[in-house]
Amino acid sequence: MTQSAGNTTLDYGRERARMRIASKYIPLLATASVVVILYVYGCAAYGPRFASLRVLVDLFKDNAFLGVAAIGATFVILSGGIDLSVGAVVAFTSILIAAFCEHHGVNCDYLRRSPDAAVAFYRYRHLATHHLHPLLAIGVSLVLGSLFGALQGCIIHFYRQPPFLVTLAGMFFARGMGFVIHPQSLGIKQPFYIAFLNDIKIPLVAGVDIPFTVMCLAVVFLVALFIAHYTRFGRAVYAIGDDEQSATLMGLPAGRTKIMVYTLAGFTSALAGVVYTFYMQSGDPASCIGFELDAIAAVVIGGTLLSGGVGFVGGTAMGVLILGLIQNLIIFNGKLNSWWTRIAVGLLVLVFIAIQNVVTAASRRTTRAAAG
Amino acid sequence: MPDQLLQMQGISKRFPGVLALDRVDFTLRRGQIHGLMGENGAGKSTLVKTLTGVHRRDAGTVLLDGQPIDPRSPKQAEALGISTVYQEVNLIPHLSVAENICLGREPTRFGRICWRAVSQRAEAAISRLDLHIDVSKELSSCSIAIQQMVAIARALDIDARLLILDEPTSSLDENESQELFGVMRKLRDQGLGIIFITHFLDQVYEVSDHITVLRDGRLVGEYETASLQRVDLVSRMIGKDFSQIEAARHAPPTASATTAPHKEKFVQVSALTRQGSIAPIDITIARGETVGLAGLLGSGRTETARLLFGIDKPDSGSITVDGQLVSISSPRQAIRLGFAFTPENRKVEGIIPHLSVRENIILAIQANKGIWAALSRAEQLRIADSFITALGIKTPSPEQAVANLSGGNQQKVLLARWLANHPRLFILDEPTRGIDVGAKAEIEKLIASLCAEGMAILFISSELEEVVRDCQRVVVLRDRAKVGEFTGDQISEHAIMQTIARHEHEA
Amino acid sequence: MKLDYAQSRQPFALPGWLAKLIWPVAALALLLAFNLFFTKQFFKLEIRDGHFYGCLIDILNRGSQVMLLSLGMTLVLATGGVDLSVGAVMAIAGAVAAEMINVPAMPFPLVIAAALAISVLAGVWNGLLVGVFRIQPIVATLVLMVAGRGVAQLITGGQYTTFTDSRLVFLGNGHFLGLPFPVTIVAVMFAITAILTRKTALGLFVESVGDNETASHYAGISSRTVKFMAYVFAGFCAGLAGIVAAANIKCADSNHIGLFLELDAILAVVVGGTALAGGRFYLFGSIVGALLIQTLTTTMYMRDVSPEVAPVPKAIVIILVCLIQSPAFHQQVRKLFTRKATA
Amino acid sequence: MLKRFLRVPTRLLCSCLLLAFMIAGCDRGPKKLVVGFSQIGAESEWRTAETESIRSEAAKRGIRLQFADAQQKQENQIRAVRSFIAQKVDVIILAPVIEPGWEPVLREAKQEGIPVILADRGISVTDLSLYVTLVSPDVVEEGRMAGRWLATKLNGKGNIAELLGTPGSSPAIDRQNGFREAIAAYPDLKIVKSQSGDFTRAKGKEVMEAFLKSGEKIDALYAHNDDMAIGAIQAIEETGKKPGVDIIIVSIDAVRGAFQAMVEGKLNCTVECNPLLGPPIFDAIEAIRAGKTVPKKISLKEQLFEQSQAKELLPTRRY
Repeated sequence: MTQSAGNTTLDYGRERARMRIASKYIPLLATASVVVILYVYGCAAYGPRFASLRVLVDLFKDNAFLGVAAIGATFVILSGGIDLSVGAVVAFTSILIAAFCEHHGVNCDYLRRSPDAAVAFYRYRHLATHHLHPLLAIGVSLVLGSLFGALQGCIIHFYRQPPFLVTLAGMFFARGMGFVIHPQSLGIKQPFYIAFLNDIKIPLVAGVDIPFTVMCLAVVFLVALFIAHYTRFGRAVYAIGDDEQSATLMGLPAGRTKIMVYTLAGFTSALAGVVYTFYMQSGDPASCIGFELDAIAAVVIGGTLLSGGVGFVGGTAMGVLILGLIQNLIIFNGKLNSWWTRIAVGLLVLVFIAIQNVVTAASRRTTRAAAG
Repeated sequence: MPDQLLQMQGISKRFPGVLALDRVDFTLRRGQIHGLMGENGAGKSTLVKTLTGVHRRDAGTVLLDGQPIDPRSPKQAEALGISTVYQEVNLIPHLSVAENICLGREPTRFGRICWRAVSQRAEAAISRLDLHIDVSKELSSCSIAIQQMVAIARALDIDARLLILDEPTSSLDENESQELFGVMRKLRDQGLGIIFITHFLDQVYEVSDHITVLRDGRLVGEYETASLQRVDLVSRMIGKDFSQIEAARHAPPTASATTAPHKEKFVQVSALTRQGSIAPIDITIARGETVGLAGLLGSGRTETARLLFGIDKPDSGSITVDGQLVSISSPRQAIRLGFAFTPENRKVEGIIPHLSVRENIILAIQANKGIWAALSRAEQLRIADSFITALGIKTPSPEQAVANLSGGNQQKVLLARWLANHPRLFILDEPTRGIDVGAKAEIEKLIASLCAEGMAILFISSELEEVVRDCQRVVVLRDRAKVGEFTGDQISEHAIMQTIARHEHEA
Repeated sequence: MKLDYAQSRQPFALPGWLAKLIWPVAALALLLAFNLFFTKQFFKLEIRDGHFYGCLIDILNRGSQVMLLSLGMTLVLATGGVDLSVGAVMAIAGAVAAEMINVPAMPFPLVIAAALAISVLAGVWNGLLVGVFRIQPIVATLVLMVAGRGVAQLITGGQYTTFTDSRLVFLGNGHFLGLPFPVTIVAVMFAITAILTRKTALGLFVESVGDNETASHYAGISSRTVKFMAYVFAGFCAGLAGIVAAANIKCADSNHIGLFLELDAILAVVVGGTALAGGRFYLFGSIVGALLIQTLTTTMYMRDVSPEVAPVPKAIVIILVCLIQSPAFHQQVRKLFTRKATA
Repeated sequence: MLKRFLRVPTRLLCSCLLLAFMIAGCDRGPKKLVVGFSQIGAESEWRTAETESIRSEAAKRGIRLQFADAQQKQENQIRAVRSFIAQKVDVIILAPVIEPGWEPVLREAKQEGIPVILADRGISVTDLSLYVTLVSPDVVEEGRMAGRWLATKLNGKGNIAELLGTPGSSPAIDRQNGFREAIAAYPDLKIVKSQSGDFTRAKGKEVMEAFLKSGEKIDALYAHNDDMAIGAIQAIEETGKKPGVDIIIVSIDAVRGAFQAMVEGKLNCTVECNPLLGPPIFDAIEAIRAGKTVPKKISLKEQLFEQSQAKELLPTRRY
C-alpha cells in the first residue's frame, strides 16, 4: 500500500516535471524569437544595408557598456532587489578616469562657489594632478565602484532598507560626486587610450572589426554565465531571490550574498564606466541619465522577473540587443521626429513585454492541460 | 543509560512585548527521539530556533556533547551537526530537487559546481528515505509531501548529530508519516538524537521515547513516554482540567445527531470538475449540516473548496444554491452567495499580517459592503471586541497587529472575520492545523454550535477522528476524485480508511 | 500570560502613526533649526502687497508640486506598486491646459477639466497595465514615463506654449489668505485624500491589498479595482501638479515640467514612513517628507551650494532619515545606551 | 509541447516578414541626395527651431533627410552616426551634445569617405580633418556681447547675478567665459550670485527667488538664455520690484518670448543666437558636392537687440 501510494504521487510528479523544465525556458525563447523577428524585419524593411555585417557588429559595439551594466543588474534583480545607481556610477567612473588621466583637472571658479565641494575635492585634485597611469586609474575606479556597491548592500542588509530607496539615494550621491570631480565632460587624450582603441581589435572584413569594448562585453558575459550557474554564490542569488526566508533557514548566507550582489553590481557599473571611456574617449559627469532604466528594461525584456529568483543572464543579453535594435530601426527609419521617437521607444518596450506575457501565459496553459 | 547529547539550561528569550522562553531546561540523549509538546505560543519553536541559531538566546547555556555552543546562524548550527526540518516546507520552489538538497554545500571543484556530483549526492540522500524521485525536476512541481521528504533528505545530507523535526507530519498523510517514522527509528538506531515537535498525540506516543512539555514559555516537565497518560499529557499542555475538553468533544455529535436528518438542501454541487485538480464531483450540503471532506493529502479536498469558493474556475459542472443555478467565478461572488472560506495556508492566504486584529476582523464585512459604505470606527470596534471575547482571542488590544498573535489566535481571527459576515455556508480547510489541543476543542465546539444554528459547513481535515466526530456527512476523496460518501451512523474512521485503502489497492 | 502581553509592551510605545511621524518631523525641524542659525535671511518673513513673502513661503510654494504628487504616490506605494510616470503626466496635463487656454472663447472650467481628464486617462492606462494585466509596476509605468513627454511635446508641437490667461496663471501665482494659491490646492487635496481613504474603506483596502494580496482577494476585495483606483488617483494628482507647474511659469515646457519629480515624490513618501513594500501608509508623513526635500533644495540655493553637487547632501539626508526610522538602527542605539548604563 | 509554444513566434515571424517586404517595396524612390542629421534632442524651443530649419531646408532642396533624435545622449548620437555610415548616406550633419569623445566614430566616417558637418557646437578632436566645417553661432562672442553691453549700461559698476545654463553644457561654459572675459576689464562689476537655472523657466524663476531673498543687492541679471530670464522676470515681479528698471536684465537667444518681454519693457536686451542653420549648412553641402573648399568655421552673424528695436522686429521673428 505504501509503495503504490508513493508511486502514484511520484509518477504524477514526474510527468509534470518534464513540462516544468521546458516551461522554465519559455520566456527565454520568447525573447529570442523577438530578437529574430526584429532583426529579420529590419533586414526586410531596409535591405542589405541593414543586413550588413557592419550593422551587426555596431549593434554590439554601441551597446557594449549597456550590456556590461545590465548583466550586473541581472544579478541584483535575480536576488529580488533593484539598482538605480547604475547610470550615475557609470558617469562617476568615466569622469573619475578622465580626471585621473588628464591632469588639467578642474575649473576652480566653480569650486569657489561651493565650499563643501571644494573640501571634498581636494583629495581628488591631489590625485588628479599627478596624472596616474590609465591602468592604475581604471583599477582605482573599479575598486571605488565595488566599495560603493558594497556600501549600498550593507545599508540594504543591515538596516533592512528597501533597495529601491537606497540605490536611489546612491544615484543622487554618485551623480553629485561626479560633478565634484569635474563639472563638465572631459576628453581623454592619453596615447595609451588611443592605442587601446586602435590596436586591440579583431578584424573581420574590410572596415569592420571587433573592438576591445565588445571583447570586454563577451568576457563579462561568459564570467557572468559561470557565476550564475556554476558557483554557490550564483545559486544562492537565485535561492534568495526566490524565497529569502527559506534560503536563510537552509543556512545560506543571505546577508553576505546580498552585499556581494550589490558589490558585484557596483563593480559592473564601474566596469561599464570604464568601457564607456574606451568607447567615448572621454568622461562626462552628466552622461547616462536614466541609463539604469535602460538596464532594468533590458533585464526585464530578457525575461527576468523583477520579483527575483527566475531569469537568465542570456536573456539579459538578448534584452540589450532588443533595445539596440529598436534604436537602430528608428534611426534607419529616419522619419520620426523627436517626440515620436520617444513615444515609439515607450510603446515598443510595452509591445515586447506584452509578447512575452502572451507567450509565457500560452505555455502555462499548455503545461496545465498536459498536467491534467 | 546513553550519555547526554544536548543539554540546554535556563534558556530565556524575550521578544518585543512577550517573554517567549523563561528559564527553560531541556536534555536530549543519543539515540533518543524526544517529543517536545505544548500549545501554540508555548515556546517550542522558539526553543528550537535558539538552538539552530535563528534567534540568539538572551540567557542560558547550551552544551552539545559537553561542549558549550552558541550558533549565530543556521549555517553554524549545521556545522555543529544540528539540522532542522521546519513546519512549513522551507525550500526554494524554482530550483531542482537535487539543488534543494545540496544548496549551499554543493560539491565544487576549483569553485566550480560539478552538477553530476550534486545529483548523485541528492539521489543518495533521497534513497536513504526509501524514496525514488527524479531529482532533476523543479521542486515546485512536487507534492507538498514530497517536498517535506526532500527537506528531511536535505537535513540528513550533512552528517547530523542532532535532527530537529518541527511539525514534520503536519502536511503528510498517514502512509507518508509512517515512512517518516520508519526513517526516524532507523536514524535513532544509528545514534542520532531527534527532537520531534508535533500536535498529533498518537504520533508522539508512536515514536518518541521521552516527552518534554512546555507551557507559556516555561518548562512543565520531562517524562518517560510510556509512563505518561495521554490525559495527563494533554492537561499538562493546556494547564486545564481535562473534563472541559471531554465536554467539548462530546458536545458536537449529540448536538448534530438530532439535527442531522430532514434538512432542506442548501448547496448542491453536481459534476463540478477542473482539469488537473478534481474529477467531476457531486456534493450536497443542507442547512445546519456539517459535511466533511476526507481523504489523503492531495486527494482534491482543497481543490474542491477552491472551486466552490470561486478561486479557481471549473471547466464544467454546476452549483445550485437554494435550487438556483449560480456561476461562481470569483470569491466576491461566492461571498455574495453567503459563502465563507478559511484557507489551509493561514499565513499566506488568510491573515493580513501588519493590519490590526480589528481591521482583519471587519475586512470581509467591509469588502461585502464595498468601498463607499464604510463602517464607523466605533462600529468596527464593537464588532471586533464582541468576537475577541466570543472566541477568546488572546490579544493585548484590538489594535495589535495580527502578525504578533500565535497561530491559534490568528485562526480565530480568521473565523471571526467570516462569522461577522454571517455566512450561510462556511468552508473550513484544515481549521485545526497546527493548533493546540485547547483551541482545537474550542473550534470544534464552535463548529457544532454554528451548525446547530443552521449554518451549512464544509469541513476539511486530515485528522479522521475530527471528521468523524464533527460531521453528519462525509465525502471521501482520493486521487482527485470522489470515491465514497457516508452519512450518520455509517461514518467511522475504519469505514473511511477502508474506502481509501480499497481504492488504493485497485489502483 | 494574556496580561504579560499587555504589560510587557514597551512603556514608550506610541500609536503607530505618531511613532512613524516623529522622525521625519524631527529631521525637518533639525534642518530648519540649522538654517535658523547658519543661513541668513532664511527665516525673514515679511508682508509684500498683501501676502507673506520669504523663504518659508517659497518652500511651501515650490514644494506644492511634490506634495501633490506624493499624495497620489502614497496610495500607489501602499498597494505595493510604484508610479514612475507622474512626472511625464504632469507635462501632458500642463501642455493640454496651455494649448486649450489659448483657444479663443474656451471656457476656463473646460480647460481644467480637460487637463485633469487626460491625466486621469494616463492613470487609467497605468491602472490597466498594473491592476488588470498584472505587468510589474516599474516596467508598466516606465512605458508612460518614456512616452509621456513625447505625447506632451506632440501636443505643444515642441514649442513653449505661453499663455497669459489670468485665471490659469492665478492657479500657480495667485495668493489666498496671504499664502500662495498652490498651498491652498495642496491643503484641499490633502483633506480630500484623507477623507477618501479614511472615511471610505479605500484606505483599508489599499493597505490590505498592499500587505497581503491573496488574502485580500479571498476576503472578497478586488485587488484589481483597488490598484486601478490608486493609479488613477495618482494620475489625477499628477494632473493637478502639472497645471500648477505650468501656471507657475505661464507656459507649458513639455521637456522640463515635472522632470525627475517622480523620484522626489517617491522619496517624500518613503521618508514619510510608508513602506515601499506596501501596506500601512501615512499621508501626513508624505507631506512632511515633501517639505523636507524642498527645504533641503531651498537651503542649498540660499547657501550657494553649486547645483551640480546639490544631489550629494540630498542623498545623505534622505538616507540618514530612513536609517533613523529603521528598527535595526533603534536596536543598535538601544544596545549602545544599555551598554553605557551597565558600564 | 516545445513545438506547440514555438508555433506562436514562428507565426509572428512570418507575418512580420510579409509586412516588412511590403514596406520595403514602397521605400524605393528615385535616387536623390541623402543626408543624415543627428540632433541632440528637443530640449528647448531654440533646438526645435534649429531642427525645423534644417528639415524644411532639406525638403526645399529635395534632399532626403535621415533624422535621428538622440534624447540628449551622446551614445545615441554615436549610434546614429554609425547607422548613417552603414546606410551609406552622402553627408552627415552632427549637432554634438558634448565636445569630447567623437574621434573614433568620426574616423570611421572618414574611412568611408562621408563628409561630416558640425552644427552649432564644436568638438574637441586632435585630427581636424575629421569634420569638414562647423556651422554655428559664435557662442563665446554672444557672452562677450552681453558682457560689453551690460558693462556700458551699468557704466562699469554694480552687482551682477548670473543664471547659468545646464551644468557642463558647452553653451553654458562658453557664455560664462565670454561674459567674464568681457567684464574682466571692469573691476567694479562683481558677479555676486551664480547658480544654474538649467536653461528652464521654472528653475530660472526658482533660483532668482532665492537670489532675491539672499539679501545681496542685485543691480543686473545675466541669464544664459531667454527662458531663464523670463522665469526670473516673473520672480522679480512677485517681489514687487520692476524688472528691466530696478534690475537690468540681459539674456541670450532672442526667441520671440524675449521680444515680447522687451516690448513690455521687462527685458533690457537679448543677444541673438541664430538657430536657422539650415540654409548655411546646405549651402556648405552643395559646395562640398561641387568640390569647392569650405572654411573650417562658418559663423552666423550674431546681433544684439535692445528694447528700442523690439517693437518693429517682433512680428518678423520666425522662432
